[in-house]
Amino acid sequence: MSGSSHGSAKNLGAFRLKGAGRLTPARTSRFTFDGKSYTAMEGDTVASALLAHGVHLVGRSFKYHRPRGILSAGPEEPNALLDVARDSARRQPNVRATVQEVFDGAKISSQNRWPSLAFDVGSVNNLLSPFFPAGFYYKTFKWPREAWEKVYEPIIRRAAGLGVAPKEEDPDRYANRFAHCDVLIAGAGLAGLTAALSAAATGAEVILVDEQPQVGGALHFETSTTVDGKNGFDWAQETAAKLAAMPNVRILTRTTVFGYYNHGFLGLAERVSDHLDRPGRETPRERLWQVRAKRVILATGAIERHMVFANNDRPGIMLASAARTFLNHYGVAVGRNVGVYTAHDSAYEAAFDLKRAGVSIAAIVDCREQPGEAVLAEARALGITVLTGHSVIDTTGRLRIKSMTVARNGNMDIRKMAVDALIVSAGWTPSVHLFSQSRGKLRWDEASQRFLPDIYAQDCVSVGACNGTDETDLLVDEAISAGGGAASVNAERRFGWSGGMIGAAEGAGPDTRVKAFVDFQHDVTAKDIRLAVREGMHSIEHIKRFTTNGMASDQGKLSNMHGLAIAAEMLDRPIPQVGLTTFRAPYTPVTYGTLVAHSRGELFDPARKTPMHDLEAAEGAEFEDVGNWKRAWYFPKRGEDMASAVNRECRTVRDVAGVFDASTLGKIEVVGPDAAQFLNLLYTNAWDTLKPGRCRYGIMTREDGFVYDDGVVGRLAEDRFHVTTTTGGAPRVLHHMEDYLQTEFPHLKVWLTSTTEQWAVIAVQGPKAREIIQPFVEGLDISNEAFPHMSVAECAVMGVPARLFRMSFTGELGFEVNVPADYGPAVWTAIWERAKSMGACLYGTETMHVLRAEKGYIIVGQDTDGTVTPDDAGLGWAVSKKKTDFVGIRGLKRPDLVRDGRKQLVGLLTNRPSDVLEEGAQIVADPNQPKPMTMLGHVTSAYWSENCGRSIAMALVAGGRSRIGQTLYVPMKDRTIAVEVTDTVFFDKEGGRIHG
Amino acid sequence: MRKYSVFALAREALRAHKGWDAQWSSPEPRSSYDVIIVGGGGHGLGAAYYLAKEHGITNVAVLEKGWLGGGNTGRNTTIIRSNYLYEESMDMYEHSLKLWEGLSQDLNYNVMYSPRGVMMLSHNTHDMQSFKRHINANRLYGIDNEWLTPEQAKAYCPPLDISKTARYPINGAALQKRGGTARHDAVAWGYARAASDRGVHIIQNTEVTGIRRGPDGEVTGVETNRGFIGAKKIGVSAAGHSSVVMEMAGVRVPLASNPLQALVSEPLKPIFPCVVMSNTVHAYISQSDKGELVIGAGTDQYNSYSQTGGLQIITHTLDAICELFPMFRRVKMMRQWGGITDNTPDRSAIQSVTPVPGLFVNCGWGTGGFKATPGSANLFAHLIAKGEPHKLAAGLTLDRFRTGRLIDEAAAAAVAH
Amino acid sequence: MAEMSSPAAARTLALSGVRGRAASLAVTPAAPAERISLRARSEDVAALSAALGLELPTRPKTSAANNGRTAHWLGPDEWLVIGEGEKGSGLMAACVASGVLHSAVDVSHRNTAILVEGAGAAAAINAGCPLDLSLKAFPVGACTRTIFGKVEIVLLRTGEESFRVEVWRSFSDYAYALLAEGALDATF
Amino acid sequence: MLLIHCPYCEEDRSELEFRWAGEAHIARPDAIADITDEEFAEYFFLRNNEKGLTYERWRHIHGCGRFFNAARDTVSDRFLMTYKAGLPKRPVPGVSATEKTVETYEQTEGDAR
Ligand SMILES: Cc1cc2nc3c(=O)[nH]c(=O)nc-3n(C[C@H](O)[C@H](O)[C@H](O)COP(=O)(O)OP(=O)(O)OC[C@H]3O[C@@H](n4cnc5c(N)ncnc54)[C@H](O)[C@@H]3O)c2cc1C
Ligand SMILES: NC(=O)c1ccc[n+]([C@@H]2O[C@H](COP(=O)([O-])OP(=O)(O)OC[C@H]3O[C@@H](n4cnc5c(N)ncnc54)[C@H](O)[C@@H]3O)[C@@H](O)[C@H]2O)c1
Ligand SMILES: Cc1cc2nc3c(=O)[nH]c(=O)nc-3n(C[C@H](O)[C@H](O)[C@H](O)COP(=O)(O)O)c2cc1C
Ligand SMILES: [Zn+2]
Repeated sequence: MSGSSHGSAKNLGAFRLKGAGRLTPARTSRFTFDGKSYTAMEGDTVASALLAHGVHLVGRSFKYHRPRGILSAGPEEPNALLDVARDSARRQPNVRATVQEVFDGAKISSQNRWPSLAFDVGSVNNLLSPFFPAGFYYKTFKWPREAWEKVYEPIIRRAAGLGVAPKEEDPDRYANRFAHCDVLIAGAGLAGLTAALSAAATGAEVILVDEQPQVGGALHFETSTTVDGKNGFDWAQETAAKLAAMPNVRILTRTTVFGYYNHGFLGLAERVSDHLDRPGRETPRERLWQVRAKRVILATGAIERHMVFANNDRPGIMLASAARTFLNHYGVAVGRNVGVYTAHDSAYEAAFDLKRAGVSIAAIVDCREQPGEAVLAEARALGITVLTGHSVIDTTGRLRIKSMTVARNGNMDIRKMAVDALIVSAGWTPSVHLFSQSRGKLRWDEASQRFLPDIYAQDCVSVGACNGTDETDLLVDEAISAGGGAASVNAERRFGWSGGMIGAAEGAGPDTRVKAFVDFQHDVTAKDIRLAVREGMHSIEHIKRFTTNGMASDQGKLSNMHGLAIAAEMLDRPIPQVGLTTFRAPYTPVTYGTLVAHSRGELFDPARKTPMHDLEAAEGAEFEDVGNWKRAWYFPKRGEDMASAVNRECRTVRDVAGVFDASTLGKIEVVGPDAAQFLNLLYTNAWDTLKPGRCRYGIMTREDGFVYDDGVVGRLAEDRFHVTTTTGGAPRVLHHMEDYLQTEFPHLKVWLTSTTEQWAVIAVQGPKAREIIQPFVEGLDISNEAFPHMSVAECAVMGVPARLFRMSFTGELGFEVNVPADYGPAVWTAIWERAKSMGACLYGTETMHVLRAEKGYIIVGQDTDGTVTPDDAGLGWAVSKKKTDFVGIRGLKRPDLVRDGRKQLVGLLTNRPSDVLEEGAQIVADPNQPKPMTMLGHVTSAYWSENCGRSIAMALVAGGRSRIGQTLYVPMKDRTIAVEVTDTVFFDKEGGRIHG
Repeated sequence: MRKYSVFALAREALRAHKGWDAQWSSPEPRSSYDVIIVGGGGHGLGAAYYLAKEHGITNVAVLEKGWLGGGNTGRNTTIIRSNYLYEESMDMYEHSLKLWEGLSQDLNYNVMYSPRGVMMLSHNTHDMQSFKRHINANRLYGIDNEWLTPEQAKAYCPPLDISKTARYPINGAALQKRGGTARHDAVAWGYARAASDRGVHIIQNTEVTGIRRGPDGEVTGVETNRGFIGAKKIGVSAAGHSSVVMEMAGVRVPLASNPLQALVSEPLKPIFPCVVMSNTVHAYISQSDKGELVIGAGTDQYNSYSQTGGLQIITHTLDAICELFPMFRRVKMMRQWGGITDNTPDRSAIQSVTPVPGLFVNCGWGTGGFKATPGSANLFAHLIAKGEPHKLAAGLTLDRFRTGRLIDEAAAAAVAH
Repeated sequence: MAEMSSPAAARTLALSGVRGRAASLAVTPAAPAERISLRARSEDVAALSAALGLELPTRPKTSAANNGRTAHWLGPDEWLVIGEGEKGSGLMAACVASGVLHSAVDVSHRNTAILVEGAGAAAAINAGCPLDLSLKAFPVGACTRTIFGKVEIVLLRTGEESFRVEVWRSFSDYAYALLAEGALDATF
Repeated sequence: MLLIHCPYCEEDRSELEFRWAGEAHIARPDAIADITDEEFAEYFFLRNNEKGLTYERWRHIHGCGRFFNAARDTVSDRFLMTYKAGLPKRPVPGVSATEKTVETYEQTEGDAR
């Protein structure tokens, strides 16, 4: 921190008490809030720092724009949501002031107000609130029909929302770590630390997690708890140090267990550097931990609830434990004259601490008739007025509480007491979020009015406050036994705790118009919940969704129990019958970036590149994405656009030759004595008749008979096949083959190995193809006679072991040179240099597409779509009529697959040769029919064919082959194109060139 | 039933909203009904409403095992569009979209149908071919769907990253302007209220546990956790549980139940004006009226009836969202959840008579049936009332799995939501 | 398929050009090697072992090494056998010589390897790999096919703080970049 | 994210390494070419989709590559056992195969009892 430079002029805040708290003034930092500059101490949260300077008003509520202050000192905070920025790109909306630690230079602003926090125009909503009860929007804004979209909705949208999303790309880094442990302990309060000591003693691998910067949990504020004779908080730090020194323990602070998923899997979000003044450039901002734990100990503590009464939301009203934390940990007094309103003993202790620190206590108003004896006695001893059987029924103060109105329960006598802060406690709600997420079942404990863990669904145990264990000695015993080992911990607390209430307090009872807030962030009041019930919302899930209670960013940590109790009272049903809403991850909101972690930019999705990629890029290739692969699309020369480059490439391949990178094609080596038999079963063709040294085009269907993949299969030896697949199909085809091999045909002696990446594949196509490759090929006669079309051989190319295929996807004389991938670049370079000198070109996938379309060769996935049979695609010849079995044999015979009028692949020629159809255009017989039109099919491939001197297209057309010669129509947006149906071969119909 | 209007609201404002009555009544079940609908989601409630409204059949009960709308109706990302490919789908979804356009008025309940436009991103040649196939088919069918250049897409949705350096750059988009979102809960409640008003019994917390059949195999009623309830006809509209309920009558339907997850961010001021979906990177996103970014994730790979799923599904989706919208990386996930979708082999729904007389099924809406709610409900009511399908739903029958005449939107590379 | 003695074509390695970070944790491309994917039934393992000169491991997650050859158990009938040296060490030929039924496929160029060495090596790999890499669960010599971020790898522990990551070549840029990020994070 | 015991690797491994592969013990008909349309539809399309105990296949695709069988409760997502491919369907000790609904999700998701 840089603070010392501020020297003695440091103003640490008028409410910072000397001698109180654990922060030291040695290091300070500066931050601004709504443009005004403040000094904070090291360890301050934004909340404690603001309170030190007497700032309570920090935000505006969601719906009514009511002024709001800081309610809590922890992650349950519903009100104090701020915008925190390091710089313009590192800006974060909706940050809880009670969690964010101050860093030097932080620029912090309030949200959801205009023009300013103190004067917010939106607060007229508060006056209009009678018109905006829960669910009001369902009942209105329906007329006129268009007005919802044009008028009402935009207004509602502008009013809603809290923070403003960042506008720039986030420059920060995030990290991920998978981890395993024997025991994961969530929460490092007294219970979690004790359990950790015990578990660590067994030698187990332990991960102890706490979302606060320091361990200790409630010991942050509990001054009256001593452990092993020490102040509880000090004991906690010493214990943590002891644990950290053990090799089998990992302590993660500032780390939230946000989700407890199946099978011992937990998601943790660690805030690594948001608290640092100047994090290193490479330090991640947050780290995701994905932990698989054999056992989980939940020690997540309990969360204090507020009291539900009229105007209980003014700035200056806060939870008693929060006031205690601000005082005992941060050394900040939340006011000078503080009122206390409680239904639980613990708030008394807050009053004692404040009083001892010199803060005056206006009164402790306790709605119970009989508080705990011990706290009463202490209050008396300290001279604090206690009003039992009384309630606070209202408050005043516009931007900060000024007074509380106190009444004897059931009595109209009221008195107004001036206060500048009011601390409240309705008791404690065990934090059973993670337990519930793990699918454990809760039970309702009538005596203590709380839900507690009952039946566990995973190997997990709850200890401490989250398990409803109030007595310190019981808690320690429970934690030690949960840890499974031994530990010696002696904890004592001066005051026993009792009490608590849920639901609306006195004065906010049924039949009132007052705003007694249940859910602060969403402005849900007790009367909203009652209204929901009156409107027939009898399920707690309906009440939640109708009122939005518990749906704000704090997910009802404070409000759910109150809402439930108010509903139960209205419904006149016991609480467990009304039930709880479902706890869902995350426990507190988690940054997307953290969940994404490394998976951004180049790590978002692997970009697969062929061995020749860089060489192609150097030749000016444009690339296209095909699945994960980057494929060379076309090779424009200077000044060429795509069309002219493709036209040139198309011409050159047919006139001279072209060189093409076919490495991405999937390759599977099928080896074993039963290889041919296996392929017989997996492809529609017959393979036993294929001789070694020859190849054949094969079609694969699944059981349903639709074309699944295709490719050329070469037989290298009796027991060895080199199978190729489509680029995108490679992984699924291998998986599909393995499935049949392992589960249906396990008796076959054959094995499958992916060799896609073993081979760099250089296709050389065109009349000069042989001449080009001839000098590089060793030990093989590649003359037409010795090595005819559809041959394969193992040989050497430039001294490298190679597999040479004579095959063609262009209709030209063609070879595919397969060399081990590392040699691809060298062989490519040599072949290309020679090809270039002979007038050949490099070509990409676009030219490949045009050339194959000129020949009527299909592309699976473009000319077929998963509803096309081999026959539909004009490939009926490839379906063996002799075989008695292959995958797809039965599916192909189903009624709809053999009916007349199926869509069949045909060629289309536009009447005007220069018209190129749009791929995906629809075809009709009568272009003048009214909509909805009857469509016959669609254009699957369409190109300008430089070699044909006109456009060509393929299409799937109902009854297509019987329509050859007919004129059909392609109605486009602006005009209709007449087309003639043809067969699918447009170039070299006799097919002579391929044998050249 | 009290009419909802701004005047009624104003009147109630003056008396603390004491005058609103229950939106639907919750009667004790009768001993028997003309029609029992199993499943109180949007489809089931809507079917009951249209049975009463359009077919005059009011002796109807909707049996819901939990709370109305607690199934997928209450947990979906609310994307509405009709730009599907096959005629069977276009018929259904366009019928539905037309009903959406007047639904708030028809039900006297603001379902907040918001035609903010649904934009599907195209990332490669294959996407482009597929989207243009849709666009052309839609146009000739009378359904709006248009092609946008990347610049036009960016103008429609400013947060979009259209840079060429993106891992999967955008080469265009298909936009259906009439597509959009609606308030999911309001759909269930609005139908329930309107149906209840016409005499339909809405019965919650009542789980159908068996289907009883007469001597000729015809249905006679249902067993429930509250006893037997007689019925002349039964319409099953139980989404993720359809196969479980159909099994009670011995009818097997080709369905797989899978968890599908979604998540919302913390509420933000308006930043995202439309719905964006991308099939290539697997993501879809919109912003609700309340301000959360509503993001749909993928399905878990296995069959399950637990409405939870793996964290990896969520992270995978967010990878894609942050790649498309890098500025959202600092936004926070507020809640994640799952629903159980019932998926057919061809990813199209089933609305059909069954081999059991009197038993009708509406299922298989999978990951995309919210948008179909009014249309499907409307045509399912027709099927139940008339005993045979309406012509707009005639293709959705069960026998297609025998004949092979599938409606394979997935195979045609459409986006499923 | 052993390679010929002096091919006219030069090799271009995947990951050529990348260099490990100069830190306590090094992530470096490994030297080329000969690799085969070997498949065989259990009754033929002994003969193949003899031919290869090492004991093909038959327990899951184990490897065996001898004479510069390492056999990785990948599945009940599957091994990845790696022979050191760019020119190959005759793995294919050795298998043929066994005379028993098997499938050996040369994958020398399909895979490439990245070495991760130094303090925090396991943590770096755990940036993307869900395995338990504690020495107890994954001792020296342990190997398995697994997942690393969005790609598949074969992972071998070569020492207490060193691993060999085998990955298909077109995924190696991704694997390398993620390892580098993991290595960076492992130092925090 | 599930934790799945691979019977070949003899170890629990993360779901990330596995691919689900549909219902188990559906044998491809021997004379598949001769079955009826109904039988084909049954074989190819109809699945039990059990709520409760289900038998399913998984493949340890990023591990040993093997397909194997598992018995899992589709409500709790708990695995009851896994066993190698080719072995016959086995009853799960203590769980009746006819008992469809083991527990409903409403009961498993944190609701009060
Ligand atoms: C995360 C997610 C996102 C989605 N996103 C979209 C989207 O963006 N757009 C879109 O169009 N669709 C989407 N969907 C799909 C859509 O939600 C569903 O297709 C649609 O809501 C189904 O409606 P329904 O009324 O048929 O089913 P549901 O609303 O599920 O209703 C079925 C009802 O049946 C009840 N039931 C079941 N068994 C019984 C029984 N035995 N007795 C009594 N009652 C029973 C259930 O409790 C349930 O309430 C999404 C789904 C999910 C899960
Ligand atoms: N019985 C009660 O109702 C009650 C109420 C309040 C405090 N107390 C006191 O609380 C103490 C009980 O100790 P305890 O250890 O059970 O509770 P605790 O409140 O002291 O500790 C819980 C710890 O868990 C952490 N935590 C909670 N959820 C988390 C999550 N999802 N991820 C990471 N960390 C998380 C919190 O930051 C906190 O440090 C005793 O000192 C007792 O006097 C009891
Ligand atoms: C479109 C939509 C928007 C939602 N917005 C919120 C929200 O703002 N806050 C919230 O807590 N939950 C929100 N949810 C999630 C619900 O709280 C709940 O998780 C979901 O309906 C599933 O129910 P369950 O979690 O009770 O099983 C939203 C759900 C949907 C479908
Ligand atoms: Zn395995």
